[in-house]
Amino acid sequence: MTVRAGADLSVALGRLHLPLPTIMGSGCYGSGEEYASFIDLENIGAVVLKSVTRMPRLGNPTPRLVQTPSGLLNAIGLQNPGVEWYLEHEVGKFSERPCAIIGSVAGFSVDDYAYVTQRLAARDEIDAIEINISCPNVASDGETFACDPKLTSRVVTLVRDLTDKTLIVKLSPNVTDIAGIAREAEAAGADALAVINTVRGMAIDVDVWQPRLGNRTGGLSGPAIRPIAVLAVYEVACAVKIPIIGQGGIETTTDALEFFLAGASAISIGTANFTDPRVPLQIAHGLERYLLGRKLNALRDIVGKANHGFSGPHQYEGDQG
Amino acid sequence: MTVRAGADLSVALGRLHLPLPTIMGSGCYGSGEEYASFIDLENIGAVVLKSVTRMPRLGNPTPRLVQTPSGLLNAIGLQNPGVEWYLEHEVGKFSERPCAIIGSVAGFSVDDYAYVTQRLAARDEIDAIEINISCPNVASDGETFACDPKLTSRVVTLVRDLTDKTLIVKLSPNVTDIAGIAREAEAAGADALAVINTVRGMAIDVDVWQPRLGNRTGGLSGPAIRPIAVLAVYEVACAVKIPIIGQGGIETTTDALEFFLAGASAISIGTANFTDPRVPLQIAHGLERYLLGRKLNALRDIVGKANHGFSGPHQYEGDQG
Amino acid sequence: MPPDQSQASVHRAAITDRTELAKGVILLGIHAPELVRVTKPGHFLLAIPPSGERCATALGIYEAQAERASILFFVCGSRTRELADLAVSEYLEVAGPLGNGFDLSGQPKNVAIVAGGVGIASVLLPAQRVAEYGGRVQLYYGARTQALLVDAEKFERYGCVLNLATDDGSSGFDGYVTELLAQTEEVPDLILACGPTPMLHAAAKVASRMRVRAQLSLEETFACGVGACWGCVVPISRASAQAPRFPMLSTDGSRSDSVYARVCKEGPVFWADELRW
Amino acid sequence: MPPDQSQASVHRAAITDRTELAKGVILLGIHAPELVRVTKPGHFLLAIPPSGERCATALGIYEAQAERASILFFVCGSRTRELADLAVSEYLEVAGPLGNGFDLSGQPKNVAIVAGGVGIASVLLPAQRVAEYGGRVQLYYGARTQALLVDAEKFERYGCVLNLATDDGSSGFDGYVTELLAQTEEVPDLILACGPTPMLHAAAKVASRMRVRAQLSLEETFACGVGACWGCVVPISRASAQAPRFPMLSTDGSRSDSVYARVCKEGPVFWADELRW
Ligand SMILES: Cc1cc2nc3c(=O)[nH]c(=O)nc-3n(C[C@H](O)[C@H](O)[C@H](O)COP(=O)(O)OP(=O)(O)OC[C@H]3O[C@@H](n4cnc5c(N)ncnc54)[C@H](O)[C@@H]3O)c2cc1C
Ligand SMILES: Cc1cc2nc3c(=O)[nH]c(=O)nc-3n(C[C@H](O)[C@H](O)[C@H](O)COP(=O)(O)OP(=O)(O)OC[C@H]3O[C@@H](n4cnc5c(N)ncnc54)[C@H](O)[C@@H]3O)c2cc1C
Ligand SMILES: Cc1cc2nc3c(=O)[nH]c(=O)nc-3n(C[C@H](O)[C@H](O)[C@H](O)COP(=O)(O)O)c2cc1C
Ligand SMILES: Cc1cc2nc3c(=O)[nH]c(=O)nc-3n(C[C@H](O)[C@H](O)[C@H](O)COP(=O)(O)O)c2cc1C
Ligand code: FES
Ligand code: FES
Repeated sequence: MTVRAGADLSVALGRLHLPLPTIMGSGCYGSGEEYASFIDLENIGAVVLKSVTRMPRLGNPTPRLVQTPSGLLNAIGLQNPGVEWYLEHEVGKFSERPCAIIGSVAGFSVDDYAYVTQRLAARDEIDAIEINISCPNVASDGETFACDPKLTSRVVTLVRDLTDKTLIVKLSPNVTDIAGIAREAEAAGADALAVINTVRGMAIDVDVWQPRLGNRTGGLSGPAIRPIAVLAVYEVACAVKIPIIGQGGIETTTDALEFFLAGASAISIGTANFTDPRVPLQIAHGLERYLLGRKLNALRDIVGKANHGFSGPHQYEGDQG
Repeated sequence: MTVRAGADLSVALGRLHLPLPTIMGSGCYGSGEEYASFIDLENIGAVVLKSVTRMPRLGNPTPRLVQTPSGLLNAIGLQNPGVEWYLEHEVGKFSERPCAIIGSVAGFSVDDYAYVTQRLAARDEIDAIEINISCPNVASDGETFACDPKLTSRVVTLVRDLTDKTLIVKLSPNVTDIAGIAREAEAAGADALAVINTVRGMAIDVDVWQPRLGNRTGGLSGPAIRPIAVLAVYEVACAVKIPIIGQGGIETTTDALEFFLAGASAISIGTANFTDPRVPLQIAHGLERYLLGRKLNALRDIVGKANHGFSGPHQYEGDQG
Repeated sequence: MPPDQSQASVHRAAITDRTELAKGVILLGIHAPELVRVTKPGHFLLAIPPSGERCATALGIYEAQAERASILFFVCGSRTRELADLAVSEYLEVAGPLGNGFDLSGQPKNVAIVAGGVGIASVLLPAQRVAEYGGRVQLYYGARTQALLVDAEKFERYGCVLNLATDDGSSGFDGYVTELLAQTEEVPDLILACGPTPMLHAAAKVASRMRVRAQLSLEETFACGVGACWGCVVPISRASAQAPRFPMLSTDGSRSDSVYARVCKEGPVFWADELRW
Repeated sequence: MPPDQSQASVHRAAITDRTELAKGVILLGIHAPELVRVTKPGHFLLAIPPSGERCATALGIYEAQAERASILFFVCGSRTRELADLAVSEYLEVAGPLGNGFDLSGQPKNVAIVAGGVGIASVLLPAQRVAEYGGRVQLYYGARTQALLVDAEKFERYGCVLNLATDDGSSGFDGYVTELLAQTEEVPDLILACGPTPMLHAAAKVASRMRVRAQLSLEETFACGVGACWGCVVPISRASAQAPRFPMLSTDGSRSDSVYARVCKEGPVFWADELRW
């Protein structure tokens, strides 16, 4: 565990140790290369790669983006070259990245997840696996994996057996009881939870009487969803003991602190990179200043401190003062 | 049905006919009196009263409000004098209001809903009843009525039998499948659906390490949730034939049009009144201008026009060109 | 705090003058004769955001004379920044006057007015009122630093005796303004205070030690600002004349001694000894 | 459009000059020598919002000479309003240059440049470039009304022949600028166009009728603006040199003729006859 000068911002997610708790959200950061001319990737904790599927995907029809008040609606539709091409042409380059690389797996059947996870996890360049279970399950009426505790459990159990690397399960907020899904994911062997993926939404063009997105519906990200995300982290942190990667609308150090205090051990930054690519660096510095200002040595000392029912993460239990 | 000069903005919600489709959201508009010095209440369609419960309630501890990006988190906690006092001291005054008055009923058991509905609906001053089923059910582990299709069905079936007045059921967005809940409410006899109530959220004070709201969690309203609300209306409109009152972040005519085009027959304005009390009037004028600009005679001609799976409301079926 | 029947309405007011009293402290004069006519000391208004985004902003009515009213505010976020951008002869729309102001009906002779920071914006009108009926005002005015002690001369012009304090000692007393108040030997007949919540708590304590009643103008986050939403409440004694007259029970069915009153409607001014915060 | 290897970075640039060319049309000069050094005609930049709110704004690089670059924009929403509020000697942070610009490697002799409205912001650099290698530019420049035909003299100075059009006939040709292009008898060797999407569609049609190839600089809503998110894509022919080289299959597993390219990365400039929009 690298200790930075000043305060210890490091975090352990299963076997994965990151010197910094700032993780770039899947789909928002390419493979890191796209941002390398704007920020030194050494100064971020990890990049979660764009989600990959078994087969190549053309993605959704255009338009794929709409701005909304303090938010961004997107419907990319998992455009990606498919895992084979990806392994052959892309993954090799990731060894050059000076930060951890987390593969993101998407699928439309339990088999898909297993196949892609196994293939990706086998590569040394990939430090951990995140499974994005917010995809519709083709085999069961298109119901989203992340919306069904049983499906969640089946997928996680299966992929857990396929790799010893850190397994992160990314949860959807579009459910009645996110804590229940979180418990299933933990029981099935997840090492960490990413909370939350985008919130489903829509915008309509009142001139042409059509949804603005080619895909009609999309996922809402950005500051608009931050209160929703903070609550989701708070509730999941009461329900599980594994670490949580908080995300949804984080733009500033204060935003990030809300998530740590709610019970997140790390944070993920997506949309804010589109405002200013230096945000992850600013937040890392800001966290350090905050801790030093309060004479605290380590970020983990504040995890869950605003959470009255905080129950995780177990690797920190010794520190809970 | 009053036809306004210019374009017909009227709407029928069960037996309730409103000359204007602008309904002031429950909890946001008092009983209308508070806004009467800023806007002529003749120019709004209806006021939904603050939700009333069987017993008086002190409401939540303070603070009860937090501003968030493009949103407002509130946790009032149903502060109200209880239905008896309300009937005795308040309801009599409502006959002076030059707009329709819709009573809002909240409860913590099926019995509560029945009792309060019966008492309120018996009064002539109350033109319709909205039931706010986003309250936790005390009898079943605090689960929210609006999150359980069976509970929804039981409550609606029971109150339906108690009044001939228009019965509106207000749905919560905090569910996996809002369309499923909507279908239950329709089947149980609701005349209209209010879509959506606030989205659950939280904000944390990073200085004092506490949730900002006295109640810890609150409900998010305002423009931040508009994309979520538009999609909810779109999906509910595909699932039911009864009219929908769209709400969540409506501030301008364009916002309102998104909801009508998604399938709402009327709209509700809450938080935007806090920005400018003249918003409901501006929207009514704006809708009229929009229709005239497109040579349309009636607002109902655009209901659901951006919705590819639109299935309601049945009273408009004849007009669907 | 006598329950005023609101004569509030929306006013479209041209900006008559704009002064940056200190960095980030703006005084905006507006042409609003109708507003002036019905404004009482301690009233506030809601500034409707020019761009139509976000909630209206509650601001004390600083001055109100003839055709001109004014507001005085600190730029601390997007709403006040937007107001600071307004130029002379542009329009600002305001809803008001709102709330129940200070109660000076007893015409107390010696009044101590305590203002912290931007709290100064709500206490010029009561100071003026006291001068009008021949009373005397000791103004206790504190700010973080000298530059933020704005417009004090105006209070002198109305005959107030100034007692200044700064947190950093750059002007006047070095410390909190309530400490300065506590040191006075002239015990006033009444204390009026407006400022940040911790200052109001301190002022209430000093007043109670002095055995002088105090009226505090509270600040709370508002949603509606007109009494419609019950979002801005503060606990007060059930016995207070400002306590809502309807039943309020705790969730356990008990009848607590304190009930909630709305800062925007029953307040913003409350008797310190009736607050249960 | 030759695949540039991006030399982009974040530049903190002082504002050197600010001109309101017409109501709501702002020209901002910035001191950014490093940016200028690597800028090519058709490149754009991302203006990082000074207040830190909302996405960065994509803007064409209008001028780029020695130490000074400039941007030219229409105030149409909160982001451009914020940029318009910047004053000389304040700082603007920009990330760039980004994208692949116009391809003038063949040094075409007669170039028609078509600009609609704010599209003018992306075509001064290519006009300059053509003049540099000794080519001739016919500028077809259209706007809603005369006042919005901004800075045309600057193009004249670089030897462009002006052909103006306004939608309301207040200046030049009465109608769309693409209609004016269609009427020309001098058939150019190459057409470059930038403007609103309907104008680009029309320009592409005219070009194809003329049997002249056209390069269009597209506008799309961006999220990242740097090729990371695949949000800004446009369908283009699989055969295009700008088509991404990796497999793309439709959901039904079929291999369509068109694939998606990123406007911010492979574009914003595309060959009209390769677009499948
Ligand atoms: C009855 C009443 C009367 C008021 N009268 C006045 C008045 O006359 N003049 C005036 O300037 N304000 C007054 N206020 C306060 C004013 O309404 C708020 O400061 C205003 O909401 C700020 O809006 P904003 O959008 O600019 O800042 P926000 O975005 O709401 O706040 C920006 C940030 O500044 C912080 N902040 C807020 N207020 C302060 C403060 N005072 N000092 C330091 N940090 C702060 C907030 O916590 C937040 O983080 C009054 C409030 C009430 C309830
Ligand atoms: C590669 C590229 C280069 C660009 N170069 C320039 C440039 O050099 N100069 C420039 O001004 N813009 C340019 N744009 C467009 C610019 O990025 C957008 O106009 C900008 O996002 C507006 O931001 P905003 O927040 O001010 O408005 P938004 O809030 O994004 O939009 C406000 C409203 O205006 C509407 N709107 C947006 N654009 C226009 C328009 N052009 N005309 C009329 N209504 C509109 C929108 O539909 C929206 O309703 C470019 C875009 C791209 C992709
Ligand atoms: C354009 C865009 C594309 C995204 N693509 C993916 C994806 O492929 N897989 C995934 O798990 N999440 C994806 N996300 C979700 C983000 O990783 C993140 O969880 C979400 O945006 C919330 O965080 P933010 O508000 O910081 O962006 C995407 C988000 C955006 C904005
Ligand atoms: C302060 C406040 C109090 C509310 N109280 C109630 C309530 O008592 N009952 C209810 O059904 N909805 C209540 N709501 C929800 C609103 O009626 C409305 O459904 C929601 O705010 C979304 O619309 P908006 O974004 O236009 O405000 C309340 C909302 C706010 C902001
Ligand atoms: S802010 Fe709504 S009651 Fe005071
Ligand atoms: S905007 Fe992200 S790839 Fe172009």
